[in-house]
Amino acid sequence: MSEALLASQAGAAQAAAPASGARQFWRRLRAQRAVTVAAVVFALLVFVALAAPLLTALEGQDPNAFHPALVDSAAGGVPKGSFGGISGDHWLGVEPQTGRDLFARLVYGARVSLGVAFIATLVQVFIGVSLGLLAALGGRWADQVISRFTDVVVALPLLVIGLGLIAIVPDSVPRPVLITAVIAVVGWSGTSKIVRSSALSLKSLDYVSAARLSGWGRLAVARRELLPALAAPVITYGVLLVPANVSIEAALSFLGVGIKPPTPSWGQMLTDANTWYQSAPTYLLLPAGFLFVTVLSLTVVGEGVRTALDPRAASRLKVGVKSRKDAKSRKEASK
Amino acid sequence: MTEATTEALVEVIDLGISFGETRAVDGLSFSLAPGAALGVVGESGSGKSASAYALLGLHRSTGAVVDGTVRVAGTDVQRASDAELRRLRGGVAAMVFQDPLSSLDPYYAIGDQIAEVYRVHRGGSKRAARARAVEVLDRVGIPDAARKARSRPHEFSGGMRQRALIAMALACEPKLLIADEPTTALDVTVQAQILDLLHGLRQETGMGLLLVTHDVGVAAESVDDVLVMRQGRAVERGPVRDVLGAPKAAYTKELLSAVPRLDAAKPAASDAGEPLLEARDLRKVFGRGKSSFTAVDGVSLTVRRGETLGVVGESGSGKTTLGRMLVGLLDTTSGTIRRDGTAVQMVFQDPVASLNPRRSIGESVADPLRASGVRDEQRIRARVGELLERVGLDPDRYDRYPHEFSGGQRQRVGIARALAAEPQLIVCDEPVSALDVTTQAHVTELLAELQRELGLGLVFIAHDLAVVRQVSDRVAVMRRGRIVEEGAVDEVYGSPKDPYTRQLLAAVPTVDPVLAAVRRAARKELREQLREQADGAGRDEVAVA
Amino acid sequence: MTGFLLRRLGGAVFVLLALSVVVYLVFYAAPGNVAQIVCGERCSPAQVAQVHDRLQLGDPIYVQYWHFLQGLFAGRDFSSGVGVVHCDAPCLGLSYRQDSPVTDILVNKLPVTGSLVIGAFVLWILLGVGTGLLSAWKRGGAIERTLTGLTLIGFSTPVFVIGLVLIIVFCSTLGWLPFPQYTPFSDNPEQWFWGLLLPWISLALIESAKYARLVRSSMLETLAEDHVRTFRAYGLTERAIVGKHALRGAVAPVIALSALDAGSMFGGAVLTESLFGIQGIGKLLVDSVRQVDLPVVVGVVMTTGFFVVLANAVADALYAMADRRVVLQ
Amino acid sequence: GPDDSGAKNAGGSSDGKPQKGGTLSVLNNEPQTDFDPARLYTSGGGNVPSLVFRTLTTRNREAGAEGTKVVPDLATDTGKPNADATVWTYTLKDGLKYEDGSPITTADIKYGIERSFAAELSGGAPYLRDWLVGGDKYEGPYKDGGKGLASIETPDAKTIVFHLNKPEGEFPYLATQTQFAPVPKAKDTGTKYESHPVSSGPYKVVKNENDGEHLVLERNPNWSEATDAERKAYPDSIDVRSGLDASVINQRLSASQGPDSAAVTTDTNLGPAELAKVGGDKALAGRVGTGHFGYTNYIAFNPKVKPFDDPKVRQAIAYAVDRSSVVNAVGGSSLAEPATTFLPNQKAFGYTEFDHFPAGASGNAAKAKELLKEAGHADGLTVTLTHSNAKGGPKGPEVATALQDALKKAGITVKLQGLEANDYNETIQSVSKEPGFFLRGWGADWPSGGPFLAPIFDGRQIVKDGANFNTGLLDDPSVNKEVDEINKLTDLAAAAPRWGALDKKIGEQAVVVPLFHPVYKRLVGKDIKNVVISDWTGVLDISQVAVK
Ligand SMILES: Nc1ncnc2c1ncn2[C@@H]1O[C@H](COP(=O)(O)OP(=O)(O)OP(=O)(O)O)[C@@H](O)[C@H]1O
Ligand SMILES: Nc1ncnc2c1ncn2[C@@H]1O[C@H](COP(=O)(O)OP(=O)(O)OP(=O)(O)O)[C@@H](O)[C@H]1O
Ligand SMILES: [Mg+2]
Ligand SMILES: [Mg+2]
Repeated sequence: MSEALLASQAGAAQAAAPASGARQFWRRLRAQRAVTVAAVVFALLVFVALAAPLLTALEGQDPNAFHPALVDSAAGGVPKGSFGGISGDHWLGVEPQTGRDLFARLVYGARVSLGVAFIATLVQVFIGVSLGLLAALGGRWADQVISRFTDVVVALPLLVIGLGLIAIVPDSVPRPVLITAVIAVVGWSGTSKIVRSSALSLKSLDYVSAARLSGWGRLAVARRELLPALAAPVITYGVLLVPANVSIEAALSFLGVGIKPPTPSWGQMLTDANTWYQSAPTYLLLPAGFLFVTVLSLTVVGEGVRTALDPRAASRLKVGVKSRKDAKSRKEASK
Repeated sequence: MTEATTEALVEVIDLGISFGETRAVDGLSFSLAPGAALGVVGESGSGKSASAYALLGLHRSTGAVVDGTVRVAGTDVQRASDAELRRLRGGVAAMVFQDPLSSLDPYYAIGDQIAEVYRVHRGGSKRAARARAVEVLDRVGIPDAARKARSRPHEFSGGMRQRALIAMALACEPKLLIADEPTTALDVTVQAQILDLLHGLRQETGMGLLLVTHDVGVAAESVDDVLVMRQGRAVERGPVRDVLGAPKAAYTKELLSAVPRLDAAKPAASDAGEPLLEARDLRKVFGRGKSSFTAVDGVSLTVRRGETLGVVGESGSGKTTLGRMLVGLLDTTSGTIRRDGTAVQMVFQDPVASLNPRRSIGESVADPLRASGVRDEQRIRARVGELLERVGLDPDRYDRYPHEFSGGQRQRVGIARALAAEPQLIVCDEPVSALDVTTQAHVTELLAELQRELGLGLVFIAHDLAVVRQVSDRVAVMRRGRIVEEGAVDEVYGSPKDPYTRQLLAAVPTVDPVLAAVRRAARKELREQLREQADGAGRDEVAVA
Repeated sequence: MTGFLLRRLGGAVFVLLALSVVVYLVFYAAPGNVAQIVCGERCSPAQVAQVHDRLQLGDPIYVQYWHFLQGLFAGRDFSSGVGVVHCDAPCLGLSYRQDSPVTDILVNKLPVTGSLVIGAFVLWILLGVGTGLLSAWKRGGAIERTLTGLTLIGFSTPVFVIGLVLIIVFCSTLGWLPFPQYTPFSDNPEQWFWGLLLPWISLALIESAKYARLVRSSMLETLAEDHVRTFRAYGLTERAIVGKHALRGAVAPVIALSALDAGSMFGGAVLTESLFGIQGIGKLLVDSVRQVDLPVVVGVVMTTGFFVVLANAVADALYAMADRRVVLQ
Repeated sequence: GPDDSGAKNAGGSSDGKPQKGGTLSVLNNEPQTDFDPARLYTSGGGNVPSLVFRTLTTRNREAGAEGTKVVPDLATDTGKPNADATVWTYTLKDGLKYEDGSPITTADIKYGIERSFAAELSGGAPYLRDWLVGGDKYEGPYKDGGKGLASIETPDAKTIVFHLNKPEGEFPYLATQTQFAPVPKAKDTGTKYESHPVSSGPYKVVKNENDGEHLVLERNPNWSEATDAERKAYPDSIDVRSGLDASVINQRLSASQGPDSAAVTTDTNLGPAELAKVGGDKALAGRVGTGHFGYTNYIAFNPKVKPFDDPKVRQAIAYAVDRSSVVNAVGGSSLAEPATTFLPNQKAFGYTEFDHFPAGASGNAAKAKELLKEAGHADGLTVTLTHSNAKGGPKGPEVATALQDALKKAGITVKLQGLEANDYNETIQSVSKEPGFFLRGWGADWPSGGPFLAPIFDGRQIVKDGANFNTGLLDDPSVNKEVDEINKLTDLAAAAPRWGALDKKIGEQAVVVPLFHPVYKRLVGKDIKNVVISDWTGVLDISQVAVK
């Protein structure tokens, strides 16, 4: 018909049929080089966590072995030697007071911190999104009930929840599972609030009405029309939940529902290291650095996903534009 | 850099625009003298809007590739710095966008938005800028402008939003007005009023006008020269009289022959069947207390199987509100609607807002299919492809996103979606307002066909009286929330009873430029008359152009 | 509006009662012999029993809860040894450890935590929204990358590290600021301000990261919308577009989240309070939990609940004002 | 310890004689929540409380070992015992007044002691209840119908006589505790008394905010220097702020800016990380006071739980312990001294050196394995160590993991069971719930072997249905008898070596494994003068400090 596919005029050979949504998403994602780098970094961290026993075996250290000889007992237990006792045996130095190997503790710590914090984040996001959507779309009563329930959860301090759990949960429940559950239970409210407020704005839009007219139920409308638009704030916020969860994990160990010592975790290392940053800076900087790199790489990936989810970004990312001439004329155009 | 060339306000040489692999505009050249008016007509998707954007450098850093030279008021748009461009935009050349309904910030009062833009270019106090905003709103015919200036966009009807955008453009008194389909959402009287206003401004201030439109009649009434575009190229160009009077290019001829005529009635309708929808005494009041506003006031109507009810009327008279109530998207304040399980669909007035920007248009069209339980991907693709094809879109663009489509194309996506589920009743809110006449004819034909085949009931809200006549069996004329006249289409058009209907019919633009000038004068007189009447009745809702 | 208020009031009552029930249940199940703790380690069983009786710990939990409810609505009397202490109607009971009415304790602590939260709130909103705005405006550039890095450092560093670093740098080493300390505003507004500045900053540094990221992402979403194009086409500067039109789109999640954060912070920014020696509600909570001082814990949790509900109601009202398309429920 | 008396290396930077005047700031972590003399549980009358409460006797305010002596305070002497030390008589000095100028009488001292029996005012030490005739039945003055406790007699306003149910040669030590401070009955406001206790000491309370968070003390004009040989009371006022974070306290003291230059802390040690910093700074090091308080941290066993019923297993653990890593875990050799005896190494406690199971600095795994083999655990052993979750504490996870690592070398696999602090205390103090292997600490109520050994090893002090401290459930008649014998002695110098001998004897049974004695390192502000650190409290005595 009158539809003009003008590609042929431009002299381009028969343009490839545009790919389906998912494929286009990947294309847009891959077009961002920083995302690839960040994803590799994150994958590396995951690898480190998974391969912790291998890596420590390579170094030849045990994460829980004390080395009293490597610290200066009279000076409060600062590691002997420079940079926190870095040596061929101890690649990243040793922990003050105990002399335990920092590298080994960091890579083992990655298991807990990444595993627990990451899975908990996923659960939190899931709960938060579900309840937030339900509150926004489920009508007045659902909103009231969910919002008030959220208030109750928000107002209950971690301390009280922790105490309650110690009392209720039998010892046979594996710790990591318990921790993940607790973190998930205490931390979903932010997501739910954000989702609710954004969904309230979105639901008055015409395209949502159109979907409703199409005969979809509320759930389907939420999933098909709202979720993609909610992805941006949810991903942005969700990434930030990871470091928050690492801290909650550390706090839980105070309450006795955390990872059992001597198993290391970044959160606990950070907590322990806090006073040491003047006398043994590496002790603090290493876990902080690892956590930061994790969060940074997740942020970049999240940001990339967010961008890639937006089809309007495709042109900005110049997906499918290969001609060099284009790039040149664009440069000209922008100055 | 900027030379002191005074001759041409706009100078476009060999303009080309590509979106990725799509070449939307190719080798386009034209110029416009100060105070002159150029009309751009052509096929939907032919690159009219894209070219208009290029005049203000709006393609910058969007990924679109622009080549060729564009000069506006001496500024080389391609090379200008950001600051130079900002000075050009709004201050020298102002633009009215094609999709006015989504072009205003939903969070701010309309008056404030106009005032903000005004202050950027003209400075002055906030107060003065607000006063200016009220003034221009009043000039484009927004009733009770001072109060309405405080409304947010969602409280405006489609046509009111469009006029607000025109007001914004006029507020800065630009040297060049680029109006991309500025009257698509306006009823003919208001449209005439706006066109007259533009005409007046040209005469008074020497404003240049670049009018993009699909409505040949509108072009005939308002411009000196016409440029006919098709598939990204100019096919014909010349004085309006010549091009419309004696077209040379085959496409132009085709276009002109497709212009709907006021006297072309719908072929005898099949017998109207049982009622699909009955509405009694519908009322809709927005807001509460003092600020309440009755948008629909005691409307009753019936739509039967295989029948089309045309709804025409003043902009802001409650047509959209009524339509939304009919399909159940809006709660009624009072009144009853009986739908009896009729499957209803709606074509929304704002094609931008009605498409999810994050989903491909194919998916959007497939939505009702999937909702009705079709799971077979192949079948869905085939069916969607067929629908797209039938509304004149390339089925290969299934996986494209709304922002990659032109205004008219998006509108057609909306129609395709409404048709996908094979509903029994569709409420079409200005479904063809952005389509060039050939495409329009094609789409209305499609609707008629479906109506014949499936006994589809239609509520056809439109401001284009000719189109309404072409598609409707019965027509209802709305004004200020009420139906002032309803009846068989021939009766209403043939012997209108209500003065408002008569006024509407008189305002229909004509393709003949000479006749258009005569009509303009007549309208002016009528308006003056009407104003006297209104004054007498203590009302002053008719704005003065 | 009245409907909204009434519903919220009902909601608040529900939340507060639910919270008190949960706390009662948790403490009923949790380990720790209250009477022994109150009496002291070396009390004899007989003395412990006396304390047990005095605190009415022998009653079944529902009876204890009933007494609590009675106190809440009708007030209660307690023995001080030499006389009787009367605790007026919204009586949350008497602290096991401090022997004073919980309401009095809370009333003393509220200005402290209030000062901390309100100051930090103002700062973190300014800082968070400001940073988010700046990074959306300068998107893709070095400024944005730096800001992103900084906010993430802020966010992934625990408060006790940031706080301690600030203290050492600004108080010990540079000596620019006094060591943080709480002085009531009514005593000396200037000291109040200077004494709380560092706690505010540390809290703000941490909290603002969330807002900065969120504001930025919402703004980028809005910037892709059609209406922004209008203002571009009218020559508005990027700054005006970002700062006004895009920012407005980011308001909703900020309001929602800040209500949550501010409300829950009334339950105490425990770590911040204890690091800076600010004896607010958070510290009170930790101490009371440690000492199994049930009435105080219930009081603190209910206070938090109250503020959470309040903050949410305010947020919803604000939100409906900001976006008129949303109806107040 | 005898070798490092705090007074020698501590002191202000400015020289010259201490002068009266100025304001002393006290920066503390724990608020003075209990300021009622009945509720306080202090050693020797406490630090801040002893500025307000005078008691019959008090500790000698001298540095080092001299400071472990008891000296008279309100009384003219440290008490006159009868022949078998079951009746103790005290006479008040002349001219003693409260802050309102009214005279202090022995009736008020009796009333003060009686108050401490009230359930409303619980919290004090158990000795009065255990020693006074009828003390175990008495429920305090609010419930006795005005009869009072008959075993305390006040024949006149100046004389007070205590009747004990068994010989207690150490009664003068007990009389240092705040329960022996006078409380005028007319001024008693029950549970509210703590907000403004009536002062008998050199300072009175002018402000007590939020249950002891902020205290302001000013001179008590009715206190007479002439009647008080111990308290110097140089500053005009004392401002006690608490609730501060330990690291912030140390920051403030080391920065010594403004009022902090005249600041001290009575409850916060230098942390290990701070020690490393202070070590490198001469000026700062000069402001650190070092002291020793009689305290021992140890491993406790419950011999009712297998395999700890077998002495060989307990001994194996004693051999396997790596004291250097345990010491490191609590802050290194500057903050803890490895311990092989239960009694702290101070003469006042009767310290007798011994090491029954020499483990060396870092454990004797070979010997431990040998013992395990003898005990039938040749293939190793798996045990559970219960510890508190309180981080950084001597019973916390740090020490537990250090032990875990050390025992691993001896083939003992240690599983850790961490409990929340309350839960932990309740568990280990309950005879029925007591775990087999856990961490424990014990401090002296006064510097003598009696209160150190008796609660832990005297079989008659096993509490079946309450808080029990004899965690080894040791009920050895010979031990019990020796405790009684020593208690009869009123010559404390003669008693001390016998406590030491008893410690050595008990040690053989390995019902506990001593780990370390803590050392106190405290920073003072740069204007602080006259720092006196006794071996009784181990920390500087604020009644001696001057700021000018
Ligand atoms: N961002 C984009 N990406 C890809 N293709 C685009 C984009 N914008 C426009 N196009 C394509 O460019 C062509 C010209 O579009 P344009 O909007 O200029 O049409 P138009 O002449 O204004 O049509 P209408 O009358 O329907 O508004 C269309 O085929 C459209 O699909
Ligand atoms: N949400 C709302 N709140 C307040 N007023 C509203 C709202 N929606 C519509 N209105 C008002 O109701 C009237 C009718 O609006 P409606 O959109 O139905 O008009 P319309 O007939 O479709 O006009 P047009 O042809 O311009 O689209 C207008 O005056 C408009 O200002
Ligand atoms: Mg267009
Ligand atoms: Mg409309």
